[in-house]
Amino acid sequence: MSWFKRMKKGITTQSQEKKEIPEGLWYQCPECKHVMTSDQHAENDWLCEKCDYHEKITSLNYFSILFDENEFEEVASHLISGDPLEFTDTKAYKDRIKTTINKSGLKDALRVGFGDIEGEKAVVACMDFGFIGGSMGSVVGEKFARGVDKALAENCPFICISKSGGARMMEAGFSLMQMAKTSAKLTQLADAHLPYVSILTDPTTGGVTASFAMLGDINIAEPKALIGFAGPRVVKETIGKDLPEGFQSSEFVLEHGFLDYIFNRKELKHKLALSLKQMKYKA
Amino acid sequence: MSWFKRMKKGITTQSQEKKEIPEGLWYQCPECKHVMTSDQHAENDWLCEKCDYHEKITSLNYFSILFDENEFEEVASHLISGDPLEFTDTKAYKDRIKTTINKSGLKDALRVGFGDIEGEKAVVACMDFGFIGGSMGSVVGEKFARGVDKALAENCPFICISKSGGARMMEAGFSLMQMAKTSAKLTQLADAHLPYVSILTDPTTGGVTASFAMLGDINIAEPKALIGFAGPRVVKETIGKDLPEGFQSSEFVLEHGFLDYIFNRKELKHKLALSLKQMKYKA
Amino acid sequence: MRNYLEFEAPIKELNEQIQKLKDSAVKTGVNVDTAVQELEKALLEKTEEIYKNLDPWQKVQLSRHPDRPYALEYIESMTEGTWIELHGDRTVKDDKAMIGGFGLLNGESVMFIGQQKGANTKLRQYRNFGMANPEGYRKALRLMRLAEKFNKPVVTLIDTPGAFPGLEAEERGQGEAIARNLFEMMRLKVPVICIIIGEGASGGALGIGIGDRVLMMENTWYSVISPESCSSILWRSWDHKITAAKALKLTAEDMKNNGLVDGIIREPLGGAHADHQSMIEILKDVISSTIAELRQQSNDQLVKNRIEKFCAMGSFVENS
Amino acid sequence: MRNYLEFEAPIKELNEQIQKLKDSAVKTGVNVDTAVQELEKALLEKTEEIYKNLDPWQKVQLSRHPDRPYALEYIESMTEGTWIELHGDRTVKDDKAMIGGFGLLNGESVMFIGQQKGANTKLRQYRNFGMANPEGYRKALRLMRLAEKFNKPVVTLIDTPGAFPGLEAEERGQGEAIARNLFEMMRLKVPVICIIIGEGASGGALGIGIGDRVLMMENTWYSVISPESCSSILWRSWDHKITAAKALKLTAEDMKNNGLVDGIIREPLGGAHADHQSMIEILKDVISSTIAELRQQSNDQLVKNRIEKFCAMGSFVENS
Ligand SMILES: [Zn+2]
Ligand SMILES: [Zn+2]
Repeated sequence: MSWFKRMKKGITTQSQEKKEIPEGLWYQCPECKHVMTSDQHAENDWLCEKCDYHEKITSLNYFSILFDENEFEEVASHLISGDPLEFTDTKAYKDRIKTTINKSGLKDALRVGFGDIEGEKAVVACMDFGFIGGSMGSVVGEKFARGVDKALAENCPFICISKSGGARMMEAGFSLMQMAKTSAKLTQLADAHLPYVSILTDPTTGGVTASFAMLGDINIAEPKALIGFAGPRVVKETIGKDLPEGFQSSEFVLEHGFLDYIFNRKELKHKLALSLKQMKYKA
Repeated sequence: MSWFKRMKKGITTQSQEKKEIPEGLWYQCPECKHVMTSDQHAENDWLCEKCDYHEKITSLNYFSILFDENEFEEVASHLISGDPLEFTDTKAYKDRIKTTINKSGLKDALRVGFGDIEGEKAVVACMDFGFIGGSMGSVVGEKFARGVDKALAENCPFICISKSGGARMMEAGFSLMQMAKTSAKLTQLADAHLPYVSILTDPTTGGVTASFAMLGDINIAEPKALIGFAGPRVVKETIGKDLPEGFQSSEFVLEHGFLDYIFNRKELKHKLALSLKQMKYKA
Repeated sequence: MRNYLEFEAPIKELNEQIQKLKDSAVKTGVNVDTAVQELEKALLEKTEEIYKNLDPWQKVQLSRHPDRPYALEYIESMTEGTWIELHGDRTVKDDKAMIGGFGLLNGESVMFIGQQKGANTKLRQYRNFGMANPEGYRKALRLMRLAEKFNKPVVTLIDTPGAFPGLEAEERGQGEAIARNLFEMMRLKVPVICIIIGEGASGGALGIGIGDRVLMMENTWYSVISPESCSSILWRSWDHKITAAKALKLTAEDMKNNGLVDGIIREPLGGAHADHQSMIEILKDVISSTIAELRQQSNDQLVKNRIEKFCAMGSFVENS
Repeated sequence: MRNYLEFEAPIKELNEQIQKLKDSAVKTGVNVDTAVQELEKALLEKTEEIYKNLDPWQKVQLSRHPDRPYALEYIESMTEGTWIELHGDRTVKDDKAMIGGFGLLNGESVMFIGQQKGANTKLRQYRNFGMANPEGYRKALRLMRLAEKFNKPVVTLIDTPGAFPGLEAEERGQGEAIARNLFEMMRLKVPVICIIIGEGASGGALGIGIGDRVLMMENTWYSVISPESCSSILWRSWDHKITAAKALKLTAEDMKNNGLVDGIIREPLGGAHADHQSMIEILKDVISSTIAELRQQSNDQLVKNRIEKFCAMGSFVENS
């Protein structure tokens, strides 16, 4: 697991608040300001040991938490974004992709792994916010689709961990249709009576919320994640006043009936495994 | 239609407000106090000609409005209530039934007719409030069931006009299970792809609202009818303050998403026929 | 602290005497075993006497006994830590008066759904006294469909003084929510077992009460109205609740005799509230064996039989 | 009073000249027929010139033209008085921004669903500017299922600046409502035709946009975001909407070329707003013939093809 630990450190040090701390060695909780070593933090599943603050983590972090012995086979890892619209805003999309791949070490905003969770096969798709804000373009849709195909082929559950700012604008219509595509794939999974668990993490907004993230047989979330369709800034502008305390938090969304439960990351693996066991179809 | 006109007069003169008027000749609108002859009132489908107030009417009145040439075959007209629990409150249920049958000329709180509506076959079940407040006992359930069976046999739509205070308490558990029974019959109708239209009239409350009255492929209602599960008095006691204006009216229930449309009784036949035509299944 | 109903007074007295004796033995060191044994024998006899002769109103009182186990306790105990509560109706709210989720019963996954009353003042408020709003019924239906998708049996534990008659409940369609459940439960293609564990009041109970087997625990009631409300409506006074309780034929025995429920689940001597552990074990056995029995039929056959069973309910005269 | 967009100024001018000439002829009795004919010829040519060379931003403007027909007008006209609007989501509300109901199209029953904008200030408020809340999407789904039960085709008319981003919309699960529709429309076992008649903005449009045939009228747009919002997010200023409109490839032609919609419906010369009657007839013909075409396939085949069609959407590189 050591290689992944290195990954984690790389990410936790991106926070601006701890510039004075020797790079990569320390983690300061943005919530309660408690300081711990990055190793301790990683050992604690990237939770603050004092206040349980759930730090944003990467797909590889989640895989290390979920897959037995951190062993998994990556699915469709070779896909990268095209530039179907030859899109250019302040920068050409093509270049943006290239730069992001180089900087982040990620190929796109979704990674799909196949492995065992407490001894049972499962496909886990997991978004990376580090790739253009976890935005959904064609690659995210296609990897999701191939993940579902893998689950169908292996006759095993499919899990998706969402963490997304929404659409990949530079793919415009293509991005929009990934909402349709991922939902279409989920109908195939449903027809096969295979469980689909949607895990919502901070943040899950926009097109992802309006498609696969809300379509779980069960939808579960990390504490205090931002979950919504419209972003809070937009809603605030619409209603012309301040948003109520806790609006669009996991706890709020649970209260309003759209989540099955909120889990502490430390109990995720076991609770997920139990939920999957409970939903295993038997003819 | 003359015999039915006489029926109508018999009913309209039960109102206390027009004792000074020669019995059976005049109708005074309880809403706007407008006075018209009972014949005019009946010709106007028992609406006030001035303010469109929809007077409560009987199953035979509805049949005269709906069935072509007022021709219909009555279904299961011979059923009458038993007294399975040997129930006695201030009066024995057995006696109450006997008296009510004699006084009202009705056999129970539901009448079922089979005939043509604009040339198309249909079964219409219609409640009579005059029979123990349109309460649902075993006879209502069984007649409803046989009405559905008739529709299944004739491969035609089923319509139910509700007007009920709720359960027939003197049949206790039997009354409760009529909610289940009528709903069960509607699953059979649905499996046969036959339309079910629920027509809600003033008042529709209690067990009827919590079963067949709310299960229409379309639910439609007369204006300003009281429609609810709990009665307004009970709700008022629960919340400990006055109910908002128009609470539990047809218009309120439409706004809250439980009615497809509100119709004026004069347009009922044509609109219903059109709705039935629109929902006619074609393989 | 155990709570006692009025008619349980002799039991209370004996229990207290036993306790006193034991306390004094601790203080004085005097051996009281024989006396205690005699009192315990008397207690047993008294309890048998009282519980063999319960009238309908007493059973109504027992169904509401503050010490009686509620849905959550049954579910958590029977599933031995494998229950995961699932929340929300996916439309508007999570209703705390209606709980649900999968749990493993002897290793097999079962969808448990039930009305939940609160064990103390604060929890009673939180659970809205076991009176669900429309979103409770809709949550229940969502969970039943989830169970259906994965071919898991559904077990509902019914314990409610009624569906909540509030303003928002009416706004959000209490009637529609219950009606929809009756309709959809009728054709749910998995085994469905419904058990009255306390109060089975009217549409609020029936809203999760359509099953292949509907069972009542011994000291529960199930009817179209509570005896109190019935008294107030039919006798225009609250004073006839005992008469009403009798007239309504709302006990497990009456309901079974009238063909309106399928069976009765016996309670430990002195009632479920006097011995939670035994009651939980009895319930667990009943559920397990009933599921096994229902699994003998195909799901399609279950639905057909279920519909036919409810269609046969009623008592009327064919007047020729 | 007809409304004119900025780039329609030459058309406006010619129309006004023609009107003036006609008015003066009435006053003076002078014959102006030849002059009018010439002006009308000029008008035709000018209109053709303008409308053959519309840029994406102009099409966006046309899609929002205040004189453009809205869903209700199309439905009522096409069904010739046989449309009955059906209301309500059966849970919480009737959403005025989303309309639906059966109507007869050449005698055949069709379920029409659409976003409805208001024709004047008061109606725009009433219709919430065509921005549906979750209950709108849920009403739409309910009506689609009703159509499915009776094997009637579903036609959706899409015209929305987006799903409403309000507080209550979030509370009642705007995301879930749209997601549910995507999922359920995908496997709706009847022919489904979706037509962009004006604005097709993002998830709010897609929420009723999953069909066997997705068609766009000539002067409409369909994309993941409006050009204005895109400009504000990517360029951090509202000034690049014209550039954004172009970059987003949101016109009917672009969307068709990218395989994201199935066809384009031509509009009368000068746009739908200039000739409602012709537009309505064109639309009616397209819907009729498309239904007939789809009815050649079984409903199961339709669902299979529909799913496959959407699964094939995307453009990426297989990097070996
Ligand atoms: Zn902390
Ligand atoms: Zn009047």
